[in-house]
Amino acid sequence: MVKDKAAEDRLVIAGREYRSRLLVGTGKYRDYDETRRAVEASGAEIVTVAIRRLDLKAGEHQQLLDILPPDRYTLLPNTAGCYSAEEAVRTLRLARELLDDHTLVKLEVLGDSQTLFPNMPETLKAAETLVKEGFQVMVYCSDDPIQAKMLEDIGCIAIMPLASLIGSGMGILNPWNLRLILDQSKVPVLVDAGVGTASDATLSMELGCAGVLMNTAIAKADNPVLMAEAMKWGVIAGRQAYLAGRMPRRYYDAQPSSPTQGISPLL
Amino acid sequence: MVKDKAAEDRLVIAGREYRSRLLVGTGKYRDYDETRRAVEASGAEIVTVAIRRLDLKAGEHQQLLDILPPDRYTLLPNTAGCYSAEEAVRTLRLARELLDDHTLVKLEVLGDSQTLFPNMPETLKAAETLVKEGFQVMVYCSDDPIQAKMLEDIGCIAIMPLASLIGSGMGILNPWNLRLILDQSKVPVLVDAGVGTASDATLSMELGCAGVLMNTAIAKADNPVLMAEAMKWGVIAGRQAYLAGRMPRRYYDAQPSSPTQGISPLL
Amino acid sequence: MVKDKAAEDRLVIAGREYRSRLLVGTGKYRDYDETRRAVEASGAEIVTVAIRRLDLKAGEHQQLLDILPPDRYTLLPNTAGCYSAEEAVRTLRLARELLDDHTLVKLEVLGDSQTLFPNMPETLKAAETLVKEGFQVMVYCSDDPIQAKMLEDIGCIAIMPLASLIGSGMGILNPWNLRLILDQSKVPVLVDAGVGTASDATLSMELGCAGVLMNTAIAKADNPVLMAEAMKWGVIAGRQAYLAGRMPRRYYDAQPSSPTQGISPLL
Amino acid sequence: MVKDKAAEDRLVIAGREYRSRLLVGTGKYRDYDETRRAVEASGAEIVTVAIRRLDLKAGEHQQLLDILPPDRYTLLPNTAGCYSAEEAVRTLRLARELLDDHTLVKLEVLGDSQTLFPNMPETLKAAETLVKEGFQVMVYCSDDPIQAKMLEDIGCIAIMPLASLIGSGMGILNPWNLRLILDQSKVPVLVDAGVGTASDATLSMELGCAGVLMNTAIAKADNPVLMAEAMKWGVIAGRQAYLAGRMPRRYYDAQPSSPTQGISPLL
Amino acid sequence: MQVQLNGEPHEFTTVPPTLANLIASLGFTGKRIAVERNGDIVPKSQYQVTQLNEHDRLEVIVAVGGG
Amino acid sequence: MQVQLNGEPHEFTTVPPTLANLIASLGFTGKRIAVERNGDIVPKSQYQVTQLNEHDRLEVIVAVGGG
Amino acid sequence: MQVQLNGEPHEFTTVPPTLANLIASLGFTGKRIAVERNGDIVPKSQYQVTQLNEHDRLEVIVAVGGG
Amino acid sequence: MQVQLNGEPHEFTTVPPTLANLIASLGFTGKRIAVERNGDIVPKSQYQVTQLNEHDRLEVIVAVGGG
Repeated sequence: MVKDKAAEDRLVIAGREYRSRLLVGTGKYRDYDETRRAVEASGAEIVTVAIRRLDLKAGEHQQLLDILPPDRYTLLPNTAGCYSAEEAVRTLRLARELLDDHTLVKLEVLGDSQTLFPNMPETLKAAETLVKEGFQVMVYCSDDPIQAKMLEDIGCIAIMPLASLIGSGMGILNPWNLRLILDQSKVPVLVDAGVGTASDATLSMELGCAGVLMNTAIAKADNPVLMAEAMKWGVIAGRQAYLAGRMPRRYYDAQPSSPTQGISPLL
Repeated sequence: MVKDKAAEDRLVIAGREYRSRLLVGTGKYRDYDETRRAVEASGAEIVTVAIRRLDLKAGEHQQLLDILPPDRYTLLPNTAGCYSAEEAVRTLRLARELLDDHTLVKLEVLGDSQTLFPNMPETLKAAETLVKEGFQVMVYCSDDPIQAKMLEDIGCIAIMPLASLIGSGMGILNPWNLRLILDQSKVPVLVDAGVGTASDATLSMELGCAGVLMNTAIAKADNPVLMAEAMKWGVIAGRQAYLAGRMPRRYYDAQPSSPTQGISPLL
Repeated sequence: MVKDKAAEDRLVIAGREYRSRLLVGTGKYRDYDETRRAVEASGAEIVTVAIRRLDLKAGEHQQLLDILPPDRYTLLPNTAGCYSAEEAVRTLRLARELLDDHTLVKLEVLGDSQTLFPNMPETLKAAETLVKEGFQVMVYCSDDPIQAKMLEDIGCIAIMPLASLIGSGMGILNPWNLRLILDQSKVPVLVDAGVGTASDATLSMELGCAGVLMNTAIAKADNPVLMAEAMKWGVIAGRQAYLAGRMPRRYYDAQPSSPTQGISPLL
Repeated sequence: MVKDKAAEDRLVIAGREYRSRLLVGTGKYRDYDETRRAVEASGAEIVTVAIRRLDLKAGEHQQLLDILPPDRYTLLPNTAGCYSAEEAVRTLRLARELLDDHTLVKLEVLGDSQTLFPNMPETLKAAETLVKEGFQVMVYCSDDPIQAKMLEDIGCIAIMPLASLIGSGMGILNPWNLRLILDQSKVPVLVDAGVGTASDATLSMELGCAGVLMNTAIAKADNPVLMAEAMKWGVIAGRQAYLAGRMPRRYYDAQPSSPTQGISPLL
Repeated sequence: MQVQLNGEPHEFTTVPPTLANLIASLGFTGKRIAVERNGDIVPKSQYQVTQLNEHDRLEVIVAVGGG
Repeated sequence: MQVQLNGEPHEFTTVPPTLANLIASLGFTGKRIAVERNGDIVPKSQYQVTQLNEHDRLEVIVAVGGG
Repeated sequence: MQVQLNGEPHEFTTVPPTLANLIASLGFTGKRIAVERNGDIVPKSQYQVTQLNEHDRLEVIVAVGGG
Repeated sequence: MQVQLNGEPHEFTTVPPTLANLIASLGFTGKRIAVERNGDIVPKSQYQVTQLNEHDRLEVIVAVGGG
């Protein structure tokens, strides 16, 4: 039965299977308790974390990793805040040490602090180094299909183009470029950045994306925990719709949903 | 806790509470078994049926109503195929008799067979008669806010503007007019007609609609049962996102999801 | 030669030929001098005017009609501000007397003062009366194709659906409904209301509209006279593009503009 | 007077002033006569040409340059068909020799033959070399603002992002990225590629572009000469609208164009 | 006796010629239908006592799949 | 004599009290206006012969800028 | 002994002056951190045996919330 | 003498075997072309003095319609 195929549908990243196709970040929450509840509500199994200097003045805090049990979540350390290949590579080497030889990482090299648009030349350079050093690189990138292909050829294991600027909540600004990347890629393509609400996630999945990564859309909703759950269902809805194969668009002559035969004429 | 509010969220139609905000039609399926499975998968509690002459030549068939147990589904007889107030009123009087004094109905009076766009003057006329006769009228209409208000003033219990033409799958062509209707209405506003895929349903709910009614998008998907489930989640996702309150759109200056403090400079 | 056909292209309204397909309103300008200069710059030949009580307290003013020589402009009195068929009919009877048995009029009956969306039932009623009384009615209406057809059947000589709300500058919110109206109409269809900038006008004409009527987009631009000229060219551009027949959209495989033969390989 | 500012408005490229902001290609026409007539009708002053091997088998043809008098048109040799920096640099060195030390060029390095999307790393490399060799480089590029800035920093004299794929006629797929590039650039930004009809050109100019370069939209219209003229007006309309400063969009409460005072109540 | 049934001529011989008997002959007793006779709805409770006449126009209506 | 002019009381003393004289007193002779008297339009040709009465309701209408 | 810790001067008196002791003094023994010393990552297994020197530049790194 | 001209073998007998003479034989004297010989551009001013050799690879380049 066809529906079973959907039931067995899995996202495969670095050889591991995930039921959830929603990946979430852990930034911008009020506190770690809200973070934990939102991450839980989202159903995400892959969770991004940033790598930063220990804040020595802050006293004995709860650590982020304490609320993210490693048996439950796959951690995805990122390079947010890095503006060069060198910084990004260094950050992920530290992450690898920090997380006990963890090699699955999210690479992002930013172009400037106003747009947080990726710096693609530096991203390509960093990807090359990281892949050589044995990292499994999921890469945040522009929606340029040619450079997306270069990243895949370098050996990145997931291509993650922005839908729109990080933190903008503008949704998918150019579905056509995403389409080009989806058509050509042999590794999973995930939308990363720009999702603002559940329908953006649904639409991303309907386009054929393997998953969606988001942070601000959940953390900065009025009710983050509820939005996290909305995103869970939104991603599932989009994935199922993609697998179900949507009806063709046909403007008109419109097709009646009720039979046109058997209409009893006025007597 | 805020999330509980979402858990108690109900659609109220004619004084009765429904958990599901997805209403589905029963037309265009391969057979009644597919109909039944799709309706089940959708989680819908309100289901539209058409009223037609018994086909005498067809032999002893299974009846549609046999697969829609009345304790499980609220039936919503429609007037699909009617092009005048007179036909529509007659059809619903027959439906009332057929369904043992059932008064909850969906009124639709079509303008022409090519577009199935509503005929609003006839719709207004029929609504007036039906309300006087004690029907509880959910009314398919154009997205004209002025006439939507007239229908509400007449006493219709739900306003159901088209998102796009019946059976077109074009999605929401004019969210702005929907917005006007939503802003002014004191009765539930449901999108009726035009949904093509799950994200259309999600988006409708995010706009603030009380529900979505669809048929072709499910029945004419490659896998109707799976699409029905996609629609269930899509509607829930959109409703929760609406209740959760989305983040503000802000093009740029973009907001980093990871902290900008504590970045360790290259040594 | 094909281009000549474009050179002879004329808008025919009530049996009279116009070179310009841009119709402009005269409201919201700083003063009558700006009005005059903007109208001139627009190249419009049909100009709408409103009908109002003489302001007795205002002293001896210049009259609007003094700056609109009747040999140069066809006046189009409107019913702006009317919320019922009765008011609209009365207004146009007064206009007919005022303008010496002038019968070409613009009918608009508004639904409410917040949206200025047309009240279609009252519009239909007024149109019926006016046509019977010998008026040549250009009618502002919603983008509902069924009621547009009713207005045409009543005898209106031009159908003028809104692109978006009067004074909103939101452009064409639902080109699909416009398309339906254009496909079915045997009288000129003009976009009335909602244009915000030149590309909106161009787009309207490319859809196949016979003309565009606007006011706020010109009067409330920072530089109304320059915007009037922009609109002139925008309408011409759109009309010519429509007549020229645009290239087909084809996402990809993209078509090189330069020959793919004769490329000299690197030696 | 403000309008005069528009009258003196000029596009400045490589120190030379142009009245027309429409740049056209010369490919894909039926013959050189059609090319000549279309270029003339467009009003373009800058015209792109491709550089190819002489076709020895073709016999004594008319040469393209014979129909493009150099006193009338600024030629812009391009690198269409080049897939590497090396090929592109070689092509433009040949063009420089061919056109008697002409240094104004259009650089494009393509990523693949299916999409003709730019190869940005190779484009950056070629730009670096060409600028060093004294070329004045107008560069076709993706809509990535970071790499656009790199090209500007290298010394390119015009940034020419694609609106959509070459030859696709899809219009501006991502106005937001264009916006970012426009906001940051100190050299002229022109839309290159993707325009399909006049309104696309108008819209590009309204966004603030300094000009538009197109080929297929004209050459593959049903009537190329008429479309060329449409594009001329479309670009002018968009430029004037940009200079005139459009009215603000305001959804509703809508603003009446006719005065709300002085309405004579029904007696 | 001939009646017009759903737009077609229909021969019908059961006696007495009640609407209930006609419905029985169609195999629809107890099924969810509605009946219009000469333009007027006949309530279910009246099927037994409704005598049909030659040339009556009858419409038997059911619910079918529709959206 | 007092009439209601555009919704306001208006004192008017010219004799004879024709509509033409009223219009002249407003300075609108020959200008493009329309006049409604007690709900009925008065054609221009009738201004001279239209005698006004106490409490007549008059509307004097002009064209103004509008869209 | 003074080292540069996360960009700030840091006085440190435990003996022996191993990295493990520094981490202990910060209360981070056994916590998930990474350490860079003079630009090179120090593996966890080496904390005990890594002697710090005056003016060493140390970076102590943790995972924090990020997207 | 045989040269490679735009990727094809090309027999060429004029004497002396200058580039100018080759161009003349093609009918392109004075036309707007550019020439590459064995990968190097030959300036127009050098056509007269450029002697061709057996197996030279020549590219003769023109401007054509392109976008």
